Amino acid sequence: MDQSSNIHRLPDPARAARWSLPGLGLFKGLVVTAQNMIQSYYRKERMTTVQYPEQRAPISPNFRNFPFLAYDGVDPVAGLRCTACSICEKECPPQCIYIVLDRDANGKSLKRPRIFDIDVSVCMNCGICSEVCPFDSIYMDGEYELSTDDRFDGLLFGLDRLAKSADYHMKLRPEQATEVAARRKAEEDKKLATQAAKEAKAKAEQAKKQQELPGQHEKGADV
Amino acid sequence: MILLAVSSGAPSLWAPEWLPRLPQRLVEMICQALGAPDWLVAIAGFIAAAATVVGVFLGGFALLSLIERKTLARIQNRIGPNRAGWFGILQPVADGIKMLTKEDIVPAKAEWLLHLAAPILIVVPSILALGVIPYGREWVPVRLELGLLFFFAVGTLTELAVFIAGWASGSKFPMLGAMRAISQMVSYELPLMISALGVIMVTGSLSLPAIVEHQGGFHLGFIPAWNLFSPWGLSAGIIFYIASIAEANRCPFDLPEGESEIVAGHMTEYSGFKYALFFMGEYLGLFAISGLGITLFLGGWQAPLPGLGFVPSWIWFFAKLVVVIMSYLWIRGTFPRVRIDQLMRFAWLCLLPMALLTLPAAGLWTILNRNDHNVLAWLITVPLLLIPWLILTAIYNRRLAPQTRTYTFADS
Amino acid sequence: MTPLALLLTLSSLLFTLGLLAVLTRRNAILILVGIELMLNAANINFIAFWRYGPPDPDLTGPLFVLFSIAIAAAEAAVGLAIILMVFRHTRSTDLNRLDSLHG
Amino acid sequence: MTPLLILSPLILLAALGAVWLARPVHAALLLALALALTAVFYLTIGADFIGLVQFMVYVGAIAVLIVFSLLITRPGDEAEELARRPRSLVTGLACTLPVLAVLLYSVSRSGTAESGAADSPAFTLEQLGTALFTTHVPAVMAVGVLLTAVMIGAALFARGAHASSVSRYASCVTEATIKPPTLSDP
Repeated sequence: MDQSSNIHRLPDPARAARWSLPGLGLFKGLVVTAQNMIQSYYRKERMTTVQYPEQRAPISPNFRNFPFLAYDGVDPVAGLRCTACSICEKECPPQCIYIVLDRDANGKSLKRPRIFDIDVSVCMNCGICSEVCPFDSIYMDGEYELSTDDRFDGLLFGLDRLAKSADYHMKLRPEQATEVAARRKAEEDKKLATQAAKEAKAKAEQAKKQQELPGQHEKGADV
Repeated sequence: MILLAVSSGAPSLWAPEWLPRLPQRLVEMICQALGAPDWLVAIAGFIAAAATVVGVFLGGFALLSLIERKTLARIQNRIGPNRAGWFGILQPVADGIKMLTKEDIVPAKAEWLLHLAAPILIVVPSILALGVIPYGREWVPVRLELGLLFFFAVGTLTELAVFIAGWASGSKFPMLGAMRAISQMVSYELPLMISALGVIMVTGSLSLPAIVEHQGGFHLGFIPAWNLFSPWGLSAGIIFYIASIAEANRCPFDLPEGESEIVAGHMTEYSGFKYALFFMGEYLGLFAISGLGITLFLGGWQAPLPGLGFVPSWIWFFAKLVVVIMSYLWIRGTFPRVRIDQLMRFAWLCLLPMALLTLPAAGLWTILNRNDHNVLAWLITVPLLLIPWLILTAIYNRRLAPQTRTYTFADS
Repeated sequence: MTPLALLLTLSSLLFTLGLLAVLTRRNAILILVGIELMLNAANINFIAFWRYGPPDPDLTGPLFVLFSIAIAAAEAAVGLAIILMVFRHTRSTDLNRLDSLHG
Repeated sequence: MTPLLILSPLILLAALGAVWLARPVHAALLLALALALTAVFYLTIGADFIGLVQFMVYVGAIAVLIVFSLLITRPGDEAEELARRPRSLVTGLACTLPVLAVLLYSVSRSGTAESGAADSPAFTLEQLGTALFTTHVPAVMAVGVLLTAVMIGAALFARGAHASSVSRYASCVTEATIKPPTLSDP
């Protein structure tokens, strides 16, 4: 019995139609369209279309197209947040991401990608890469004018096209970017604080050790 | 009601009235100056007259294809085509170039001869029908004594052409579209013709110029004596209008080519120039049927108010044509497509009886008016038409009203 | 050959063709086609005699053609309705299959 | 005479096609062509009204009806039709050729009796109407009754079929109706 109260009921059309003036509904419809037509000439807010190449509708913050890589600061190489951890590469359902870790001459990881390619002809805009990224690096872009006449290289985005500054992210999706920036700042502060605390502790210990065993300075600091 | 025969000005011989016939005169004069024999002069003049009509309506077709898109766009709060030329005025040209440069595809299972014949058979009757309509006092391309019969006779050819188009394509959607189109056209042709019969009864002639001339003058000095402004004429005019929308395959009766259901109906397998011919035939048919409606019920080229006789008569005709065509566009922008059973039921159970009723009404009207019982004519014909109409609508409201919705689970 | 003779020959040939269609076709609708041809041949005769025959001030020829056309329309409508009913029963318009009495 | 000489071979060819062609739709379309050409012929000799009525009724109504019922019914097997054609043609010609002979013989006797009315005036619509509603009123009424009866008859045919198909559909539906599952308490 209670369930029926959940249904939103319209006025009974059968009863409404039975004794109405014949043709009244048609007339009402005609009036509506006539209003549309006449008001479209002087009420600008009615028009939903824009003259596209000259005007552009602002894109919604929720609009999501192909991914981009965020970097801090001004240098897209040094500031890149990506650490080439390859989580997004593994999670990507259509496997459109290709990452090669950058290593120095000794083969030691530099924690940044040497190659980061996204084949946007394969990408399906699912946003999983953005969700799984632990380094706040990959986000969905808002750019949509991507048509090209080169369907191979023109659709394979490398680091040069993918890397976009954090400011761009802030402009594109302020809410998300602010939150991310705040979190990163907090983490940074925390890290700094921990480091400072650690350093202070280490210094204190060192001082203590120096008091006890002056000869073992090198060893204690190394731990 | 006293019919005050206010003459709408003596037949003026000044230039604008003759303007549409100027090409014909010019060609005839040139031919005579060149010393051509009389029969050749006549034929050349006739070709010039035909070319005038065809040219005017092809221009109208191009313009209408643009205006229709702009109007529908405005009704839907869009802007519409505005890129090609000033306010998109060159859009029809762009469309035409696009159509002409497209590949002409004939499906493998099609019968190429019939497939080719169908678009031609669609266009020819429309142009033939345009030839008998009186556009102005002096501008009647072909004066036929049996003009109305000729109009309907060539109009029936469209059905066969639609069938040929659907069958010769050798494909399912065209076939379905053709079956829908034929059943719709056959059903709506009946009320269309019967509602025109009343006009013939009152006028006493099948000649379209005679029908227009019979509607000259004004009631009470200012109400034009058009057939529409009489009880039977209003009834027949409304029926004619609805049936003509269906005959022209326009929304809300555009089932034969309902895009969301059967692609493009009988035109599905056509491309390029042949498709453009279908499109053209449809619009020319629209012009023809609205022109006939204007001739029969809206006084043809007669001026709407006394004292306006100085305006060339064909301008009145085309002004009325613009109004009628715009009303078609308005209706297209407003109403959703009807279902096939609603369409058929409406034609046979509502339009046809009402159209048949206009015949006795028109007969009584003629007889009573001839004997100067004008008030009696109104008193008899208005209830004769109004009461059955009210009964019909009451029945319809009961039978076609949407059912009260019941919920299987929620209501139990 | 006078126009009248030509027209009568034409209508004879048309009538024969219609008869041939009625006799050789098996599809009931095509038999109806043959019947229409025969009716048309008869109409041509009426018009021919009205036009080229002795004077006919009463317009009997055209009037008869008018009635004939009306009757042809009625006949076609009823004939096709019956054919459709038969088709609904037997799923075929082949008249050779209509030899059983139980529907 | 000239239009007659041009039109009569065309009419005959179209009629021959209507009789000869194996594909039913082609035959029906050629029938429409033959009837339309006959209408054109009527127009050329001054029987305008008859020509237009012929065009409207035959091409606009009867041909469309025939074509439409060809669409609804299943077309027969063309190969079978062609295979049995020689046999049926022999029988058909054996029956029709005597008829043709008799007809042509009577034409050859009567065709000479022409009254030389080379340009008999075309009738006006008024004459036709007057004749129709004075001397031929009984015939008009009979045709009216006939057409009404035909209309009602065709409607009854259609209605009967509709009712039966609806009842068949309804029986299908009732057989297949799924009872709503009862809502069980959790």
